[in-house]
This record gives sequence, structure tokens and C-alpha cells, in this order.
Amino acid sequence: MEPTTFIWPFTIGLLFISCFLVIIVGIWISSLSRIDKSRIWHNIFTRKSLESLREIFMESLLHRKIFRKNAVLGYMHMSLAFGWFLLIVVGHIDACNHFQSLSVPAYKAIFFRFYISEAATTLSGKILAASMDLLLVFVLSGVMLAYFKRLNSRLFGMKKTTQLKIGDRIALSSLWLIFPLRFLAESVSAGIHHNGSIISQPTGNMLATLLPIHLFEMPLWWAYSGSLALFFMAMPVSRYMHIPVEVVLIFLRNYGIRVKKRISGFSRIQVYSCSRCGICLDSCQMNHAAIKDTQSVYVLKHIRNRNITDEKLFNCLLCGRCQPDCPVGLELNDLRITQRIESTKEYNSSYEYLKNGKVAVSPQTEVIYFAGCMTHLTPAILKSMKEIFALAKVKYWFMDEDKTACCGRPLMQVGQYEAAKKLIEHNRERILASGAKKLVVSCPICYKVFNEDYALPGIKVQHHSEYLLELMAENRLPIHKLPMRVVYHDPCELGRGSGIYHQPRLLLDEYTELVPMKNEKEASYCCGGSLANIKIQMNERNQIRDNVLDEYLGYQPDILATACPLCKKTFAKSNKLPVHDIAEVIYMAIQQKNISIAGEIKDEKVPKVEFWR
Amino acid sequence: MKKEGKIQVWQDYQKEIADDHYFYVRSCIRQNFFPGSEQTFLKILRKELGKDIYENPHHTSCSGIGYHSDIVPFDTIQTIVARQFALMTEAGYQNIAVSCITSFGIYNEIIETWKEYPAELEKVRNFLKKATGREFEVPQNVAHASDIVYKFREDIATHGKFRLINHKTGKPLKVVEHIGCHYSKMFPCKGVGGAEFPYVLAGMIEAWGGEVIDYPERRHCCGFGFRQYLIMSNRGYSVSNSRKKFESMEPYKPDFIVSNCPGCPMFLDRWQYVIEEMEGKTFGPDGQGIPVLTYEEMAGLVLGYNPWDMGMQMHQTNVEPLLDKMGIQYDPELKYANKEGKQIGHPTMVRCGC
Amino acid sequence: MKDFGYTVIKQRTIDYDQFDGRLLNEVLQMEPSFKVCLSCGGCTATCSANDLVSFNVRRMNLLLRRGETVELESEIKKCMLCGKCMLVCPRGINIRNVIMLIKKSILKYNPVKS
Amino acid sequence: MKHIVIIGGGIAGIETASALTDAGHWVTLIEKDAQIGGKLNNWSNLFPNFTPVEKITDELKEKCRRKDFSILTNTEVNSVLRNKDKFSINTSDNQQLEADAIVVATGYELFDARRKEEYGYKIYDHVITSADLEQLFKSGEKLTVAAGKIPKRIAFVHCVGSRDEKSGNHYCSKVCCITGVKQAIELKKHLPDAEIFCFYMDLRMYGKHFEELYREAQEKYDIQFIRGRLSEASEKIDKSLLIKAEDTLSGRPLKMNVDLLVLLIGMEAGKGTAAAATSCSIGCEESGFLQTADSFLQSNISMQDGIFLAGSCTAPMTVNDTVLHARSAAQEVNNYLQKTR
Repeated sequence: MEPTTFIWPFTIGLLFISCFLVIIVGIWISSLSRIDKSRIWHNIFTRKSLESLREIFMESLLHRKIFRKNAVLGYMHMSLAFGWFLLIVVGHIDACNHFQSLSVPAYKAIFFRFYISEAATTLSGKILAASMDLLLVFVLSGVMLAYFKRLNSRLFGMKKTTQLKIGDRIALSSLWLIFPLRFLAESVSAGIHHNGSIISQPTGNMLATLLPIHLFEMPLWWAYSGSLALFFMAMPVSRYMHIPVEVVLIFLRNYGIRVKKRISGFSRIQVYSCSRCGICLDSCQMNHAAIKDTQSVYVLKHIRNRNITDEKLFNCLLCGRCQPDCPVGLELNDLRITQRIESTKEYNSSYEYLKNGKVAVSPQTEVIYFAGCMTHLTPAILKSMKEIFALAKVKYWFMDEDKTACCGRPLMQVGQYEAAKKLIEHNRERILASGAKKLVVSCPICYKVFNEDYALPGIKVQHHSEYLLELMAENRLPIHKLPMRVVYHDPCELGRGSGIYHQPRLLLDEYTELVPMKNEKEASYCCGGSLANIKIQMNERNQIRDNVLDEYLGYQPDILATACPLCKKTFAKSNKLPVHDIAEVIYMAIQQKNISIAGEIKDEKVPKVEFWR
Repeated sequence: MKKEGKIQVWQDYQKEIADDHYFYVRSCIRQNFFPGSEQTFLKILRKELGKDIYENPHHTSCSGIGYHSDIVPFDTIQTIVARQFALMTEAGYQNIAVSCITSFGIYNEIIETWKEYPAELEKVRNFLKKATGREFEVPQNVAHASDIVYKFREDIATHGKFRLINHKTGKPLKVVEHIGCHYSKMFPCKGVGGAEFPYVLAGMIEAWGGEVIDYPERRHCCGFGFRQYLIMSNRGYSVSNSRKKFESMEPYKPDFIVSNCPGCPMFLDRWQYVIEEMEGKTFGPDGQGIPVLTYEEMAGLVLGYNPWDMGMQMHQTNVEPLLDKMGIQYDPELKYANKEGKQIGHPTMVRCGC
Repeated sequence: MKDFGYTVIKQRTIDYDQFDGRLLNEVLQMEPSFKVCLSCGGCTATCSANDLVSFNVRRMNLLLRRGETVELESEIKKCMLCGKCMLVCPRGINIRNVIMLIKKSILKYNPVKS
Repeated sequence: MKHIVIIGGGIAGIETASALTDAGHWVTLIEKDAQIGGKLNNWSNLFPNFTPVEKITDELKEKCRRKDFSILTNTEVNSVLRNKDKFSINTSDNQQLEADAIVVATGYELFDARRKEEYGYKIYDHVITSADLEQLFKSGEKLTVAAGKIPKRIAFVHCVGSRDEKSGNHYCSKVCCITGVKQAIELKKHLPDAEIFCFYMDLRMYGKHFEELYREAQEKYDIQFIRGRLSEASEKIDKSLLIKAEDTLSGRPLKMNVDLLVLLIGMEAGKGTAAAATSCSIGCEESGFLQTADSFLQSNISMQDGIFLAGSCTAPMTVNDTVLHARSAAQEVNNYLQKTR
């Protein structure tokens, strides 16, 4: 059979989307920084490209990460993506095999069954035809599941599913129609021309007995082509852009390109790569406060559509819980921060007053202790650290004992990078002037910024949990196990933010009975007090906190240990569970040891430990 | 505004004002600012009301301006005041009639001090005796000159040839009354009607047919404030205060302002010119100012006295619009003529068509 | 204009009738928790920036409520957003958002700028 | 059976009478007005939860109906004579009453706002007191100002006649702060578009739910609180009022134009209590309120044996404080009568 007019919608659609993609990806890549461009050139002909292909296969086609989260959801995504991919590949092979040519035009492969007048005769042809039928059924099973998911997302292990807009609706509807229409068109053709295979032929025969299928053949092929065309046309305004863009993302990511502190082609690529699967919704603690429209998936959508409001952008704890869950591996926190930088760039402060030199001159020292603003409101942490320093005979400079600028991290969390730079510069000069080798920090918020943004050559930045572990390992701290069950809350900025999971646990294991929990380390909760969220109300913070505390209470701990003054303050407000910083716990254990040596404890079963409130 | 409420307040603040035989003490500055006013007062009392009022040419300044400018100490001013009382006592008078509000305040302040601290009185008697050999009695009645005019307001109304009425429309003239701060703000019971709603000028205005305007900044100081004016760099404060009052009274379209203080009419009058020079702003109709009168001038106009005889040409804000409204005949040619009829030159005036 | 060596001095009085409430309304609408400020001054007492420069968080509320936009703009910039004040506030006011809202909205309403 | 005469038929009087009747005594209540209930009759709703006053007055009146004690309305006490343990009371209608004990429950009087001349009460058209506002709420009339306009901006002045040496009252009247907050909310409910300001020196939200109501006023009703005492009010040409105060937290003078000014007037001991102090020969404190034997355990005990004190004749009190004070007075009287039996 010769090409007929119904192929045109498909062909035009395909041409359109191909051109569109080439242009838009071209724009994005050309807007990358010179360094990023050179990264592409340096890596394109290396193993990294092959690794990218492997990753594309594993993630974009097989959806391994989703499989890990939920098998049915994984199967659904895999059947659609991998199934469709195979349909195209096998379809082309089938067509090439039939026409005995290596350059078969796309429409001939896509509408192959329309162009053959009889069933395959060769063995290879038969196998290919049968696999095509099976693949189509495989894809259709995915489509069925997708229908089902719309109706009931809980079956897929998801509490929520994303809401759709018009572009997405068109694309989604046409996507859902493509495969049933193809199946019907092929079956009807098989009923008329007997060119089907193991599934389409019986279906076609059955339809032929029931219906005047002659009348349906051409409309069905038209509809199939039309739905493909519609899908291609709707793609640029739909979430299905993620299909091609994710491929680009994987390559670029493997070449070492990351989201920077400004909106760039790469951040646009990340934004377009969001498939809006909604997996990020589930792990989001904002749900506990009934805030349901500020999660990453929605914010990325608004960023893409350029209609993001501050109310949504800033209503996020930046706890990063959603990030490990993202099947596309998007840098969700950084994308949001980049947008926050953009949104607040008009009004950064310059802190001219820092130049007036109200701060003390830095003394020469080996060790600097920087407590952090918040720690000044938790004197128990301060006192513990001071006592431990004294015990370990460490000479140190308490840098922010008085009159010291903030570390700058709280500003960065709300996008005020330019303002933060001024504070960083100021503090950095003071730190460097001291000639210190070590900077011990009690607040994870400060710790992260000192570590990542301060450029302190020759100075080791340590959170006090790392530092205390070091002192312990050097036998500079007495060890005494407190007979109490402790659960440890990972502060976001220390855990997911800086990868410090083990040091606090090693310490607590040594000094207490540390109880492991389900949601810890990468999956740990945010306390709800995060400074990154400037929109959330106090009662909403409390709801988030109480949810977390309720789960912790399930482990029946004696105390809750954490390593952040803000987490401590946040939890302590509820009075549900005594909460102490790790430094307090260790100092108390040491004290307890001293007491028991002195033989003052009569009843050993009752731990006579008093914490400061 | 409820009249009954005000009447209630006025009734609460009735003061005793002597009936006759006054020892008159003049104001230092009024004789320069409004030289005809005190003369008019004496004329009214002697000629119209037939009262006995005596003044001794040897009386001095009470030194109140020096006192309020932190230059004259309290002991000194007490002794100076005691000397005035000695002159009064020597002349056989017991009632003092004070022309100046500052002096009135000073006399009251000192007499009250002596009541509270008799030792002070003895001390001052001693001072005066040592310094001048004089002795004195504390006056039995201290009245401000406006109190006396207030007391005889009905008599003046009967003798009067004019009323505070626009003779063309027949409507009462709208009058802003401004009371000197030291009249009753220090001792509300010493002023007719108290400090919040003083009645001394309002009573005259009402008795003579005018309508009192009660505008929001009524209580506000004219801005003199002693050092506010006396030190040039402070004068901006003085103008600002007057300006605040003008702005507040402007919507009521007052026909004139009347005051019972030496400084207030001076500043309310002169600052209108200054503000016009600085900002081009005037507060009366058609770019005119609001005429500012002393209560003696107001009484004099009611009694049909020649405005130029009362020194009303000394006002910087022209009074002619008011004279026209009241239907008072005057000869514009004689405004700047001296007693011999010779022209003495024209001062700069607030725009008023002349 | 004649120079007398002095001029009419601008009043220190807050004239509430001249108050332009747009900035205040915008901030309160976006952050209603700010309505309940008691002017206790706890925020100022704990303020990290106040250690280094004269900066009074409590006064931001007053400047905003009295329409002192010019001063507000220069003052608000001093905040380092460390968040200590929020741990102290007895009324649970979301102070950091207030600061950010003012910084943003003042660009629109500052009479000097516009 | 012992006979007790109670002077004053307000909340304290009725509550004491009721409790003493329950304890088996014969009680006579003397009230100078035509009806009992005292000042409460002129109020509309009670803080802090907007309870309609009728709920309280109806209950009190019901107690009077149900319980067997005599009430002499339109009656005042002329003199009280002691004869050992007995009192002989002469009333204004020349009745002679013999009593074993007397309870003084003469209550308070509202501060006469005219005494704060600078606020212009009864002089300016749109200056009213908190009591006037209650009457207005009670009457259900629409609140309008000049030319039938609906007020757009309203200011409340706290501490009018309280904590003010110039009014002669050094004490705090206790109820005005919360009354102001309550009335501001009520006005805002009536006039949702109005701006409402409260000018205060301190806000004393000491009672149960008071602080919560204050917060609600800020949070839900946008009532603005400005710390500063009003120096003066002046009427403008359009009958609105120019008010001046210092915004003490900014440290600058502030002026604003308001359509209505509400003066939160305080409590004074009043003529009735002064008369009782004289006729019963019991002492007054400097504030004019009656002297109690002490402030803690004997706050119902007067300086005269057999004469007891109940309610706001001893100090400014809220309705619930008065009720409690009255009940404890009844207890004290009962103990006393047991002893003298």
C-alpha cells in the first residue's frame, strides 16, 4: 500500500517536536557558562557518555528508582517508557526486515501494519510481529494502570498525585489514546487484511464478526496518527517534555554540570526534566501542616511556567527530604534556592555597618569555637561545650561570645546570597586573622556555610559532634554509659545537608543506649523549625514538630538527642519529650561518671542525671 | 459643640475681680508692639466706666521675660515684684490690675509660693527692706486687665456704638480668641473659665455680638515661648507654632483674632507677614491676612474709638477689612499720619489690596 | 522669598491623617501574625545585628504603623535574618517574613524612590 | 432569728442577702433606686466572653423573687445607731430597723468624665463614655456621628479618671482595660470598616481570658493599640475630633482625627459609699473606698464590729470578684452571728 494522507498529522507532529527540541535544547546549552561548556567537550567522548546511556536505560526506560519505591508504580512507568521504546525499536526492525531496507521512513515503521497486506511469512517476520503484539499489550497494561492510578493513587503507595493543567490534560489524553487506538487500528486492519499476529489477528477476527469493520479502518488509523500528532504538539506545554529533556539532563549531569546560584540553561533543563510524578509529595512534611501546594513538583511547575509566587517559593523547609526520592535525581533544594535568589535579588542588604569595626580583634589561637546565634539561646549547650573544652584542656577562642555577625546561612536559605556574602567576607577575615587550624561549630546551620561557602584554607571546620568524637577517640574524654534510651534526631543541615550521620551516632552509642529508628539519616525528619521557610506560621510548625515527636515517642526513649540548637528549641517547646543536644548528653555522662566514682549514687538503677533546661 | 457643657465648665471657674480702685502695672513690650492699647484701657476704665485706676511711673518690669529665659533668679524676681507691691501699698491700693499676661502669671506664681512657703515671703520682705527700705502688703485681688474688661463687658456693650456684627450681612463676626498661656494654664482657678475653655475673651465677644470660634488648636501657644523667639536660631519654632494655629483656624474663616497677652497678638500678627514672605501663604480670604486685635482695641472699636488713635496702624496685618465689616468710618489718609497730620511712611504689609 | 535667617520647622508630630497605609496593609495581609506585636522588645534585646549597630526590631513595627517609610527602609536593611528574635517572641510572630516582606514591598511604596 | 440589714441592692447586696437567707437568717435589703441590680442594669454585655448582662441580672432578680428576704427600694439610710450588739437603723422614709449585723454593699460610682475637661465630654458632640456606649449597645440604636455619618475612625482612651493624680484618683479601676478591649471588638463587629485605636498607658489583662481577648482584638479585629495618654481632644469644623498623644514607643507626638472618642471611665467610691462610711462610722481609705481590716483574710471586715463589707465599696471589682466577695461576706456575717449567739 502507498502512503496515504493520514500519515501527515503524525509526520508534521514529529517534525514539529523534533525542531522544537533541537532549538530549545540548543538555547539551553548555549546559555551554559564557559566552564560548563568545556565540561561537555572534555567529557563527551569519554566513558561518561556510556555511563549516561546506561543510566538513561536504567532510569528513563526501566525506572529502577521508582521500582525500588513501589513495584506496581515502577511497572507502570516501565511498561509505558520501556514498552513504547521497544515498540519503536522493534517496529523499525520489523519494517526494515519486511521492506528489506535499512532506511525505512518513520511513518512506515509506525503505521507498519497498514502497509502490509498479509501476515508475515518468514520466521523472523512472524517472531517480530508477535513480539510487536506482545509489546503493545505490555504498554496497554501500563496505560490501564495509569487510568487506575488517576482514580486511586493509594494503590501505588502514594498518598497524593499531582493536579493537572490544560496542556497536560491534552497530552495525557492523547498519550492514553495512542496505544488503544493503535491496537484497534491494527486489529481492524488484521480483520480485513489478515495481516495480524497472535493477538491482533484474533481480536480483528472477532471484531469482524461483530462490526462492519470496513467502515472503521481508515478513521482508526487517522485517529491513531492524530493522537500521536496531538501528543507531539502538546508536548512542549506539557510535563511530557521530561521524556526528551531528562536524556539531556543525564548526559550533562554525568559531565559534572550542577545547578548554580543563578538561573541558567541547566536549571531550566532540570525544571523541564520534572515528570511531575508526584513522588516528592509523599515525603514532604508540609503535608502534616496541611500545606499542599508548595511542594517541589508544584514549585518546579510554576518556575517552568514563570508564575511562581513568593508565597509558594518560600513556603518550604528546604529540609531536602524530597530530594533522595526524586526518580529523576533533580537538585530540588538548589533549584528552589536559585529561584529564591532570583526573586529577592532586588533587595539584598550591604551591611555597611560591619566596616565600623565594633567587633573585637581576633586573638591568635589554634581552635576557634563558634556557637552560632541560636546557641546563645540554649545556654546548656554553651555551658557543656565550655566544660568539655576545659576538661580536654583545649585552648580556644570563643569567637561569637559577643558582638559577632551572623554566619550568613539564614540569608542564603532565603535567597539573599549577595547579602550573605558580606557577612561571610566579614567573618572570614576575622577567622583567618586568628591563624586557627580548627573551627568548631555548635550550630549545623553555621557549619554548612562555613564548610561550603567560606573558603578557609588550612582550617578544618567541624561540627561539635565531629569534634567531640575526635576528642573521645584521642582518649581526651572520659567515657561513661548513661543507662537511658536515646533517639537521635538528625538536623537537616547536618545530616542531608552536610552528610554527618555517623559521628553523632558513634558518640551516642558510646555514652547512651541509642535506639535506631525507621526514619533516620537520609530519611530523617525536619523538626519544623527550619529557617528556610519564612512563610510557615507558628502553629503549622508546631503541627510538623508534633507529628515527628509522636513518631519518636513510639520508640519510648528517655530523651531525644539532637545536634542543633534550633531543633532543640523547636522540640523543647512541646514538652512531650526531654530534648538535649549531644554536647549536653556527653557532658552529663562525664559528670555522672565523676559522681559515681565519688560513690554518691546509692540506687544505681535510677540515673541521677539532671539536665539544664 | 455643646454650649451647656461649656457653661458648666465656666461656672466651675469663676474668679473674684475687684470692683474698683486698681493699681495698674504696665507691660514692658506692649508699649512697643501695640502702644495705644494700654492707653485705651485706661480711657475706657476712667472715662466710660468711671473707675479709679492709678499707675505709678516708678514701677518697673516684673523681669518675667528674664526669669523665663533663665537669666533672672527666683529670689530676684520675687524682690522686684515685692517692690511693685510696695508701690501699690504706698499709694494705698489693694487691688492690682496687670496689663501683661507674663506678669500676671508671675504675680500669681509668687503669691501662691508665699502662701505655700511663708518663709519665702519673710525672706523677700527682708530683701526688699534691705535693698530699698520699702515695705509691702500682698495684694488682695490680682486681676488681669482683661478680667476687668470682662467684668464690665455688659456696661461696655451698653455704652457701645458698634457691635461685632458684619453690618452688611447682619451676621455675627467670627472671632478667634487666643488666651496667653500664663493666664490660666498654670493656675486654672486664676482665670475666668479655667484653662481648657477660658471664658474671659469669649465672654466679651459674646456680650458684644460676635461669635466665638472654637478651633482644634485653640489651646496651642502662639509660639513666643521666650527663648523660642529671643534667640534667632530658634525662631523657626516660634513661626511653626503660629502657623499650626493659623492652619487650624483657617477653615472657620475667622474675621479677626483677639488676644489678651502682650506677645500673642504680636506674633500672631507679625508671623502672618513672615509666613507670607517665606511661603507666599496667607490665611484670610483673597490673599489677605487675619487681623489681630488686642482686647482693648476690640473694646475700643465697640465703643467707637478712632482706630488710628488706638494705634491700629501699627499692625502688620491690615485691619481695614475688619473695620469695613463693622461699618467703622476711618480716613485711610490719616493711617500713617502723626499727631500733626504728617505722613510717617508705609510699612510692608500682608497683601490686602493696599 | 525673603531670608529671615530661620524657616518654618517641620513638625516632629506623627500626623496619622497623612498616613499612607498601603505598605502596612500589604505586609499585614501577607503576614497577619505581625498584628499581634506587643512591643515588648524581646526581639531587640536578643538581636544579633543590634550587637553590632543600633538596630531596633520592635521599632520596625512602629515605623511601619506610623508610615515612616524612609527611615524604615534604611533601618530594615540592617537585619541579618538570623532568626534569633523568632525564638524569643512571646506572640510567635513570623518576624523574618515581615522583614523580607518589608524589604520587598518598600521598593514599591517608598516615596523617596518612586 | 437574727436580722441583717444590707445597704445596697447591687450584685454584692443581692448575693450576700441570698447567701445569708440560705443560712437561715432574716435579711432586709435597702436599695436607694427604684429597682435592684445596681450599675449592672445599665450595661449590655460582660467581658471577657460577651455574656449578655440579663443572664446575670435575671438570675439575681430570680434569687430575690424566690428567696425570702425583704427589699426596701427607693430607700436610703439616714442613720445607724449601735446599742451593744444591736444596730438601730433609721431610713429615709422614717422606718426604724433593728439589726444584729449590717453589710455595707454600697458599690461604686462611675467617674464623671466632665472632670477631664481637656477631653471635652458633654462639650464636644462626639465624645462619649464607656457607659454611654453600653447604653447604645443596649438600645440597639445605630451608631452615627455628624450628619448621620457612620464613624470611620474611633479612639478609646484608657484610664480616664483612674491612675490620674489630676482626677484625684491614684488607683487602677481594674475593669476599664478589658472593657475597652471588649467594646472595641463590639464596635468593630458593628462597624467592620472602621479603624479602631486604643490609647493606653498599660494594658492590665490580669483576669481569666483577658489576655486572650486582647490578642483576639489585635489578630481578628485589627484593633490598634497605641501606648500613650491622650493629652487633649479638640473638635474640628466637621465635628470630628483632633486628638493628641505621645506615641511613647516611638517617642514622638502623634495626632489623629477621629469621628468618635470613647472615654473608658473608672470607678470611684461615690456618694453612697461615703454616706455609709459616715453613718456606720467605718473608715475610708485615701481612695475613698472603705477600709478593710486587712487585704487578705479579712477583706469583708470593717473597722466596726458587726458591720461587714461586700463588693466594690471596698475597691474596684469585676462582676465575678464582686460575687465572690459578697459570698465571703455572708460567710463572715454567719460566723459572727454564731459567735454572738
